[in-house]
Amino acid sequence: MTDFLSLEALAAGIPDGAHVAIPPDYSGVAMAATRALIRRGVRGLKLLSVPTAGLQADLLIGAGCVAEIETAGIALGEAGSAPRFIAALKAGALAIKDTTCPAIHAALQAAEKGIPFIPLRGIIGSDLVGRRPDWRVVDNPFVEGDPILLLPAIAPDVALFHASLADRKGNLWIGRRRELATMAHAARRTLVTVERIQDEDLLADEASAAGTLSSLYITAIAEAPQGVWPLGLAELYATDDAHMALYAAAARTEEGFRNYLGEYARL
Amino acid sequence: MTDFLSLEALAAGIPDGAHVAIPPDYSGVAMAATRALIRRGVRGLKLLSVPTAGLQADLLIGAGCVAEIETAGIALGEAGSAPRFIAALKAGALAIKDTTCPAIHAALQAAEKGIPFIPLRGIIGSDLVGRRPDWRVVDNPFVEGDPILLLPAIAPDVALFHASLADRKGNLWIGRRRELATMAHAARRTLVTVERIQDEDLLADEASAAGTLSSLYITAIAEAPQGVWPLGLAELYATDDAHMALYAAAARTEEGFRNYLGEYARL
Amino acid sequence: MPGYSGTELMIALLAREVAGLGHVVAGALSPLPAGAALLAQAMGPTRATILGSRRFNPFGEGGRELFDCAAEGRIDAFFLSGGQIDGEANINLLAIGDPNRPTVRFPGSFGSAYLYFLVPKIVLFREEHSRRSLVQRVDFISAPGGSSGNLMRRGGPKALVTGLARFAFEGRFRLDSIHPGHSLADVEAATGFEFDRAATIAVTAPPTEAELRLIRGPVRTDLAEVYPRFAAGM
Amino acid sequence: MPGYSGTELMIALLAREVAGLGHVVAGALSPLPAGAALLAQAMGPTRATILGSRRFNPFGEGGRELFDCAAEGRIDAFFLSGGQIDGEANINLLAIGDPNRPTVRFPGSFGSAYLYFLVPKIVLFREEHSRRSLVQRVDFISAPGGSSGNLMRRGGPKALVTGLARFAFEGRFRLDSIHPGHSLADVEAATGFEFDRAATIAVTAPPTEAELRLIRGPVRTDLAEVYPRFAAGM
Repeated sequence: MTDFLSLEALAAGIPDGAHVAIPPDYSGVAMAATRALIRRGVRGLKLLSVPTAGLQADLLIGAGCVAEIETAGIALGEAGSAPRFIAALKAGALAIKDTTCPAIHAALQAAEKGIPFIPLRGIIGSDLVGRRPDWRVVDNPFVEGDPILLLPAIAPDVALFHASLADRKGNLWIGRRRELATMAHAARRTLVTVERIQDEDLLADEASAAGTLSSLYITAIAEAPQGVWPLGLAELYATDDAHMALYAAAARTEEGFRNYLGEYARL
Repeated sequence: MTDFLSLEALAAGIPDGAHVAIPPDYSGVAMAATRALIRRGVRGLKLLSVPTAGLQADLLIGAGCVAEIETAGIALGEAGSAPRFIAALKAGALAIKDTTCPAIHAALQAAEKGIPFIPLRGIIGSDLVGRRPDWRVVDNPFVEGDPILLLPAIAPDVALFHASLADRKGNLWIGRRRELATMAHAARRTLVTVERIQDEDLLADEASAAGTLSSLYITAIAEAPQGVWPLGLAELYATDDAHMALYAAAARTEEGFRNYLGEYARL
Repeated sequence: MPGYSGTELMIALLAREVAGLGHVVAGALSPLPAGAALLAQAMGPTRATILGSRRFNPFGEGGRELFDCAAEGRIDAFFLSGGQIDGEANINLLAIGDPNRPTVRFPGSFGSAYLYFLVPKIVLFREEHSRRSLVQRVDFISAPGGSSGNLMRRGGPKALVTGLARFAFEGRFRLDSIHPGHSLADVEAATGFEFDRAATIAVTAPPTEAELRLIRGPVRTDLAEVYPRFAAGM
Repeated sequence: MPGYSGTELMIALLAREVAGLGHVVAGALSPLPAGAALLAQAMGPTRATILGSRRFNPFGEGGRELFDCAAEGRIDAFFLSGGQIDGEANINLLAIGDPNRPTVRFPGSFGSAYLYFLVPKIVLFREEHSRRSLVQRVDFISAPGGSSGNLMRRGGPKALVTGLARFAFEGRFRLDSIHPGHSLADVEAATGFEFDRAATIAVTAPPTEAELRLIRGPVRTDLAEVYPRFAAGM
């Protein structure tokens, strides 16, 4: 059964040290919940970006909430690089597991299928491999002389994201953003914010069912209108480019970032 | 670019000996195209049921079109067992690769990801394993003393199925029947029949896009209203139970089956 | 004559096996399990998923999601039957004789070889309780009742319900209760494998009024979506 | 002054590299490739897929489908850049110095380590043509330009387009053409790696009227969906 919680109660569901999967900036980032996490002072998070990160990770890192991040890339879109991420990395204050997008997708699919590892083509010859002692290069057991990379499954403790719509049973409209389904399948618990909750069952007709993620996978939901701001949400609202530029400028310095947090983490 | 063809031209796109993936009875079986295949006298097909088969396979087998079938199960639903399949098997006239449902799904996912193999839990200890020299039991390279099954990827020559709706660009509405997407991704060519073709682009809005398979994966489409009859199609029409019973009775004997074909393969 | 049919008894007994569990799934070609899952859902907190149903189907990823869902530990119970079931709870859903040229061919192994390992509670069922169906040793193991120690296995057979009796399973079958109207001698005569006897072998409690009301009402109506002939014959 | 901007030149030249191909994809944080893919689509039979776009996005399986699609052989060309690109076409999208505590950190390797192997034609691009960006040897190989014989590799680098010149790649870079207004000496001075020279080094054909009309019209409009600031600045 899916719980319906306040934003603060939802954020309380992510303990210090949790391994948290987060979506890319175009796919429903739970920014309101992220600010709630910062307010409650969460510490030691291990972030997994699926497969890339942006403002959310930069804010959490700057606020001292993150011990480690696994990511294929991180930036603020057109607002440029992720300043608090880069500062923390240069300061040696953040552990990083560098990876490549399809490796994250494949490792989550492995968790989704309950298999301990999954092979993936390419990648061998990239210096990424030497930085990942958890990866293995083996010989394809079916063909002589065919080296291939094996990735261990990744099953995060929590998947955290935002969707436009839920129903009272806890089903979610995710549309084409099926990486959200993969995240939820792979994760032990899935915490979600939504723009709104409707009475009508999203699975009741096949048209909406096609873009619906079942409540079977949803641990808890909090209503958070505009919950992705200042990022944008698909058809509903665009990224607040002016705010992104404001953040990018403020976060260039530790002091500017602190001032930004003081002003905006209350939202 | 997706081609729009007649039913006969579509059927001509499946050469003798082709390895053809077909969906289960509840997921859009291209029955009109199957009758067209029988009319043109296709021979030597290797069928892959995804993951189970029914009337379509029984008809093709009875008509002498099939050399081999890979399947996790075959029956006519409530109409009982698949009589021509069983007769052919008992007569030694059909090669069979017995398998289990998740092995077919996983092997298609492997082809979809371009990986040569994929592990799967369970299954070891089933006598199925001894009947599949193409499967391998190996030790999980990540953990000592953890045997696991590896399945080679399956990339069929053709995926053949029916959908309710296409648009003029060749996009298909498949709704929740995402095994059709997996089949199309894994197969080299995808041939589809549809109830109807609409002018409006199915990818133009996110609501319909969520249940749409892109024309990128669709080789050719033929319009075939009621193209799943006597099976049913999701919301549109139910299985014709009376006809299924008629078939099951007729197909008990070779002669009854020949009479059935003479009457119905013309449709 | 009892006030219920054999079908109603099977549905009620199978539902009791999964009562109170979170997520119970009925597979393909499985009207009795579908009825049981729907009855459990009607009587408790259970979510019933019925393969082939549009209404009782939470899945949005197609056919593979059932199996992935089991692998993720999100399915608590599943039902399996067998053309043959033996005393080690091996089940044969495939064939008798050489599977390449069988004397008897069953529909197929379906997902049994996987789900038997991944779903914590597997309830075996076979309404026909005979030496033909309950055998010493199956001709073909579609899915094994047990596995050696080092093989990853999260679930397996916990019980067997037939038209005559109910057995628990812990490495061996143990006869727990016999359905009203049948005797231990009936069970012994009809069972092809050796089994233990519970210290006290109970008489199976027949379907209650509440169970029968639900079976004959909403369960039957809901079954008709996927199993119209079965529901009509109930 | 030429009648076109550096951005317009890059978009036109990158589009020519993929002209006539079936399916061309532009990745994340890649406005120039997005412009080029859209221009190729406007001028020929090409299908352009733009990561992050809703309109130019055929994918219904989420983020993984781009990579699966490449593995299936359904993507003909992709564009990659690098904070550093070296003479073996290795690219560094990650960092300079120890990646755990870098002196310079780029956004990340994204899908490069995969797509470089799986997409037949990879077009490298870097508008900044300098000894800082085009180096003897990258500090970190996000994705290698070449692979040893037995490694499954279906694609790789075919060309490099910069703000100064166009190189072909076949194990080594070969300077093919220099953009109008620049000299071989300019290219030599700004290139950190050794490269071959074509027998005849051409002057790059500047963007045509038709290309510029499309770039300034529909391409710019379509780019604004994903890259509003970039499009506004064109």
